[in-house]
Amino acid sequence: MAETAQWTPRSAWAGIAQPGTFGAAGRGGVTATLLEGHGLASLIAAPGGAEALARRVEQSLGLALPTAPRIVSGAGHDVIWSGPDQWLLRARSRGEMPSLIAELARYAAVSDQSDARAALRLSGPHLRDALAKGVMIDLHPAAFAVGDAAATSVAHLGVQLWRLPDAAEGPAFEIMVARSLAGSFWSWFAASAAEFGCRVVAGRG
Amino acid sequence: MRYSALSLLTQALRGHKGWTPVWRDPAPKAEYDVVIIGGGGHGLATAHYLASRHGITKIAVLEKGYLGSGNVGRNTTIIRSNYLLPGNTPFYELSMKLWEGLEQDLNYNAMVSQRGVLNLYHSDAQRDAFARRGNAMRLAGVDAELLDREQVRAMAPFFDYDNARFPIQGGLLQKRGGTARHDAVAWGYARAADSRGVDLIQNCEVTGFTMVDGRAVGVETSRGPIRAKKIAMAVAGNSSRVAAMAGMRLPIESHVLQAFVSEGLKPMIDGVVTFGAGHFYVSQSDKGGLVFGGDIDGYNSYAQRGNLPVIEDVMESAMALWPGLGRVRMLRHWGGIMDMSMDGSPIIDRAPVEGLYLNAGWCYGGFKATPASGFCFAHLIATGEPHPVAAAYRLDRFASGRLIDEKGVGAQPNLH
Amino acid sequence: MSAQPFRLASGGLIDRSQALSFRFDGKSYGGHAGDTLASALLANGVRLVGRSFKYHRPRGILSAGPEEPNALVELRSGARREPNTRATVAELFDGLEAVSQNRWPSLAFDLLSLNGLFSPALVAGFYYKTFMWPASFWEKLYEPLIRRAAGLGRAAGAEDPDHYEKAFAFCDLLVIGGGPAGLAAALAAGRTGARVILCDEDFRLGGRLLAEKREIDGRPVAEWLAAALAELESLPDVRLMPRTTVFGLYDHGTYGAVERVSDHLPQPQPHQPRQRAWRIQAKRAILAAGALERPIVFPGNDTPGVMLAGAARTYANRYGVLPGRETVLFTAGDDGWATARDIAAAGGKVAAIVDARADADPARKALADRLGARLFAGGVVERARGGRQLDQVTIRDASGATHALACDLLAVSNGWNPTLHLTSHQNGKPVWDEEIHCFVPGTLPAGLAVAGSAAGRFTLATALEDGARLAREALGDLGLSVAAAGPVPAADDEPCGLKPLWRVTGGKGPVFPGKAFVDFQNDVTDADVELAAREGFRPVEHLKRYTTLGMATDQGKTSNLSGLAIMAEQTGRTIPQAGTTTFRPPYTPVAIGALGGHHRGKAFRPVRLAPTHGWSSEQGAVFVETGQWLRAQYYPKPGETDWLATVNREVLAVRETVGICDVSTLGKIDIQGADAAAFLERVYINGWKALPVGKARYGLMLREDGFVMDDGTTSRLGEHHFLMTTTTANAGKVMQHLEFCHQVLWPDLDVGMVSVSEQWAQVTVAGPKARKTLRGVVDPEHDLSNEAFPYLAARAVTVGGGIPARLFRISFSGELAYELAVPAGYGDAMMRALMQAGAPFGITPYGTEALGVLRIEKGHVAGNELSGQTTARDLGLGKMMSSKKDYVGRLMANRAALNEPERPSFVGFKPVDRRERLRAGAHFIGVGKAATMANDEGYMTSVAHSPHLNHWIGLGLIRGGSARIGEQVRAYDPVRGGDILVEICSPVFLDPEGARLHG
Amino acid sequence: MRITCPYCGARDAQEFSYLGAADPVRPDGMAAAEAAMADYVYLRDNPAGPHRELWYHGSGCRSWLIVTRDTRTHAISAVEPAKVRKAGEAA
Repeated sequence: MAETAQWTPRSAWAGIAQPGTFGAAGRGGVTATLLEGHGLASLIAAPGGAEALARRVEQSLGLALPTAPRIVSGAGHDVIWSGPDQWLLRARSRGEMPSLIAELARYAAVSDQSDARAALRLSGPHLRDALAKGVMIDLHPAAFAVGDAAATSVAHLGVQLWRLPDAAEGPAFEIMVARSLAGSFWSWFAASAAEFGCRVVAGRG
Repeated sequence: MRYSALSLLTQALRGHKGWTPVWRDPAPKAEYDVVIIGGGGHGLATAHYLASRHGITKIAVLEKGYLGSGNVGRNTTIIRSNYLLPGNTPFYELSMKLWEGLEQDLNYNAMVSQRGVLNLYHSDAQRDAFARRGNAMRLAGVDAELLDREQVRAMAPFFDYDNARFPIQGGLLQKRGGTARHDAVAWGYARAADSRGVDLIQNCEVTGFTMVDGRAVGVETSRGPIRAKKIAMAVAGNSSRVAAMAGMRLPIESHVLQAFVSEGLKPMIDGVVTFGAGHFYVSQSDKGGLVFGGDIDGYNSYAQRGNLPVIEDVMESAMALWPGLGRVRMLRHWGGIMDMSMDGSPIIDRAPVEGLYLNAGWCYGGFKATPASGFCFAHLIATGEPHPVAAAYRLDRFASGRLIDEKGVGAQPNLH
Repeated sequence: MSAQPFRLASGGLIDRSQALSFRFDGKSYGGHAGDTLASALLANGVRLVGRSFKYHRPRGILSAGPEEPNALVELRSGARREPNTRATVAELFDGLEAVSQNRWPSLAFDLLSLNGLFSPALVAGFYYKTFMWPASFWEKLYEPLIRRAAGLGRAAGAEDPDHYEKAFAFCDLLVIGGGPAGLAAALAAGRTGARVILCDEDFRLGGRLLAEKREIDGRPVAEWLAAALAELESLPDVRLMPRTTVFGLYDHGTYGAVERVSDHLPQPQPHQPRQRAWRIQAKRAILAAGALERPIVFPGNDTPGVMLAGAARTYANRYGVLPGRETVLFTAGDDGWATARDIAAAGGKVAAIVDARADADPARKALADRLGARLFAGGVVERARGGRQLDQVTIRDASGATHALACDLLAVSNGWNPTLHLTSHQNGKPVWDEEIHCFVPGTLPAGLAVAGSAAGRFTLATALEDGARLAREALGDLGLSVAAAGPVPAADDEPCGLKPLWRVTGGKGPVFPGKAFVDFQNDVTDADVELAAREGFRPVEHLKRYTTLGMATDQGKTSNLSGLAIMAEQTGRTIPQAGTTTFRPPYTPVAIGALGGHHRGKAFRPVRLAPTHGWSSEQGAVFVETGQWLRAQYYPKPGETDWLATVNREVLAVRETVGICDVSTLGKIDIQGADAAAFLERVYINGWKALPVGKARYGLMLREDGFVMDDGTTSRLGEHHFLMTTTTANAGKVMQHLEFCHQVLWPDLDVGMVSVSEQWAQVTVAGPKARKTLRGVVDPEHDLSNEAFPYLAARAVTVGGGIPARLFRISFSGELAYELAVPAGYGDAMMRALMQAGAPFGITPYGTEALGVLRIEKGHVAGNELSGQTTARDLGLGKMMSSKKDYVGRLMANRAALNEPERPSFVGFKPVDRRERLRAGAHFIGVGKAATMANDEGYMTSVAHSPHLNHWIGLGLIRGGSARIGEQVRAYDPVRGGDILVEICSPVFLDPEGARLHG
Repeated sequence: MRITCPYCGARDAQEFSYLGAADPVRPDGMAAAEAAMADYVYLRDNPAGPHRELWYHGSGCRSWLIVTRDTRTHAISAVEPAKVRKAGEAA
């Protein structure tokens, strides 16, 4: 008989990134917040079913499904365009994922992806300089507005990223990477951010 | 005139004033026994073997640019016969044997240099695949040795053995593999063919075929029509374009393959080495430049140039294999157009159009094949029968299923 | 450190307050911040800097820029040694060490210069005509000698200790070159608020403005330049990138550039790369790269002390160095005169001005008089002498009389070639401009405009005007306002008359006529070009390839046009008839490390780690690279030193009690939709419509050409919901294939698919005690009995008190086995729970090696058999091919040639002598038959040592296949020295009835 | 090379995988002939000029796209989703 107490989830960043600082001392050019505890699901609308799904999401979560590469955020949820008739739904609390999935499964092919990604919030005055060392798309404010999202590749691995409203310390983005690749992503990120000095903090949604 | 150390010294004393043109510059005649379209390595070799082995000398080689302006002058000069499949191995081994006697046959030093070709392996599965290939080579009478990691380290101590993402476990070595001076191969064949009376006609572009009763009896060219009893195509890179003039579609796509050379360096590496965990191969020329390359860019192209993703992929692989190259500079890069066939192997066959013969689909392996390609194509043209070692290179094998797919990637040319 | 005897007392853009010390060939010298190695050497009176490639001729400093063919050194030492570094662009830093190259034993006394004695025989292409006899001597004797002489500098060999990185940038306008045209462009565009990147290869922006004594907007250029740079720096969307060479133009406005972040420092600062490779995506670009001065071909023109005239005044004006005390100017145009003027202004003596133009312009005569120089109008320099240092030139005047003049600098000017390299990177051919006697850009690549000297508009005024105008046009094209672009900077036009002189002939030498060099570094002389013409190597590409003209590290920047001109003259054609000079990328050589960036060593490619990786590491697993993944290969226990002993133990544990093995790496694809089953029918060869919900089935898919693509089990989780598993290796490929089938082939099917590989940690629990072990992990409300959860059942369960999980009763090992999947975050916990639950049974973790043994014992195909060269029938799976439906690969798989009985097919093998080891890759030869290709019957695909049978077993493909069971053949493995007898047998070595599956 | 994905915008071609000619149509169904299938699988026009070809935006939105690109210059004149085209044809 298994003891429930044993079943502690392991962070996607465990053994890879921990709070602290690295790189050039005293610069604080980049801040990385290790995100934990989100729920995540992929949604694929059936042919002709996107409108019904959008209505349902609007009703349940108060969010308008974006029809272009954007993120639409509410108090507890975000929806992120991820392909034609495809979205990611993120919930601040993963506890509600089973019921959300069950509810939306009538309108779309829904797959739980809560454990499939490692996620970071990134901010800081030199964030764009650090990201430019691998991100192959234009993140200039004029080209990538607050709320814009993209699936792209960085240092030979796939990521999804989107722009948050600027933070006090500078521009801010969130970025998600496949869980199995978190270590390689971090290796690239740490090398890229080191010259600006990086602070790593643990965070929740 | 005959080339030798003596003729060189004699000329040196005369200020080299007595050298004569390496080949004539004839005007096209109205008719030939054989017209060869394409004055690259394969076309020129075909002319040489038709003339020297089959006594057919009423031949014109038609070249739209200058002789050797295609892939024979754009490749990374590697020669080898380390093939797996029975459709390939004897053919490439014949080529290797012809390379070994080339200078004497042509009275031209093409600097055939058998300093070895080493394919590295990085996993047990790759080792077993190389053993399978090495054993197939041995069965076909080709030399092959399977080396372990320490044997490779002894040959190339500067590779990354201790910090590699895909550690080197060993390699498959063909000692008789190596390199040849690519331009000299074209020039040597051209000079030899010319000396037997073959007309080498430059700046002569074929614009169409003259057809009579469904049979090809001549070509239209930028220098006028030329009639021919037999017409042979050796225009790899452009095979589909020329075939289209005769109403044929081929199992071929044209792709760009890039190549690179570094600045000249004192000798560092003797033979040819291929990295097994990425797309990269390297050798060092007699002038000291590292000559290297990687994968094709991967999309149809006739542009003879590539793009940065593949360039960077090659450099990443270079650094992964050989981290001492960081401060070595890439001097030049360029591209050639490959006839990428649907199974990765070539075609030497009669075309479905009567009177037309086809030599195509060499992928990125055409240079090493030059002597045997010319030899077997000449045999086919002269005798009407395929040469036994090239008998598998039939055009109908795609429909019939007798494919020669060394890599096992199927009908996707950019993966071969 | 000695004094700097040629350093001017004042002037120049060096920082005289910063004294730097450096060493060249072991000797210490001094210089200043702002110097290049070349300017510092000249300041110290060092003229002999290198040796040429073939004849080992003494060489000095020809230029002051990237075109330098002669002054190449090995910079730095040890693992940081950089061969073939151009002293003219190497920025001086304190402690810099450089040594000369391609000489032995020393630069001044080079024994290899004896090559020069044989030079009458060592003409272009000599090697093609000799070394042919005897045949075997080429590799053994001749070639080793040639290779010993090969190359210039020595590469470090050792691992480069510095790191590199890549970066990506985007802009409205990329300006290439920070001279007058580039600055005018950047200012005009920057002021409008456009996003501008300005790159310059130099460490200081300004281009020729740094070397010329001119005025812009009525101010000295230095003042104007400082103001312009200050303004550009104040503009937020303008990025100034000095030390950055745009080396290549690629498709659709992508520019490759390399930034030398740290090359001006002894070593990079902490966390800084040595260099950074940029991929710049520009909507528009302006090439304002200036021009390169052309030398003249005449005997002795390679003597150290012969220098391009523009370079000579660069050294004087920018670096405060007098390039010679006694100067002769040899010019074919007006521009050279500026050098005479500036050298004189710097205090140098101008002994003579040889202007090859016959017309005697009185203004020139007056200037010569003012400078105190003898003027030879219509004269030429027919010979330069001096060996290691120029000491005399022979001038032939207009009347044919010769005059020997002592001098230590011969400044040569023959006009300028536009630096149009980037315009030819996309096959653009430059065109000859008869007015200005140079090639100018031809058809331009989309989005690129050319300004100033790079376009052949050589004067300062036109450069400024061009830059500003083209920037406005570019922004206009983009629909951006140019209202704020500001005024165009103004300057006076300078004279730029020119009558080019390609070479000087007719001089009389003492014994041999002196060599006249076209390509300095590769030692190509005018006689070599003549020889090429004589032998018929007349097309420009033949000329280059035959003589090696233009193939050296400078890629013909100073030589291509002279060579072409001589060929034109030899063949009675004009220069454009003789050919064009085109340039392949890169513009200047680029360090391989820079383009490799971060991706070397362990970071060469990303590594994927299973959710159980941390746990496996704790268990002491040995890991193996399988594609992108790092997987546990086996788990040695303390004391186990032989991997085979470990694997045998792991296999036996599975056969006897229970083992667990991570299979999270398998591809997992969620397929949903009303047509999901119909979709699977088309991608798999077997049937899916009838698969009940809650059950799994083995599936095999083909490529459209009929060969096997992949296999795996797919489970029906709901009426319209399937979960497909793929092999680890093919997960990405299969996903792409399914999307192709859906989006391209059958877009009308209602089906959607998404990878869930990352979501689930999955583990195989295999062995007679598998059910009992699982019973301790799966929540008790789930009935795991054989009846309730039979073979091939596939269902959602929960573990750990409600954690959602999936359980599949499938077996790769032939044992009672399950695969349990939990959300990846629980993967670690799952392994610990299973180990605890299985502890009473001696549960054993096993790795990919044991996994392989278990499947080989059962005759299951895997990666080695799915080689892409095998069909379903080859693998004994032909019966799965449905005849009732269409599916990918059906028609091609049915081609007659793929169904001939001679095709090797799948069977098992065991050694006749059971002590023998089998090897995958061995070929099969009939007993008593010769080991030839004709007798090759197939090969061994997979082998394993079966601890159960206590001998090696193998799987393979052999002609005749299962019809030959019981027959013996040779397993021939010459590359490993193997040649043993094996017996053909069933591929199923264990439990052929499958009884163990049911526990 | 840059491909403007109709969904994601302009991206480096490195984000895409190439398959080949877009025009050959798979002979579907049980009635299809072997010879027609062999043509579909193996024969190509391989033109020097405009070429309609299939690219997969694997690092982005996972859409299959039909790109019209000149094989002599690499200039791209059109990019459209493969799925929309097919749906339109069927209608």
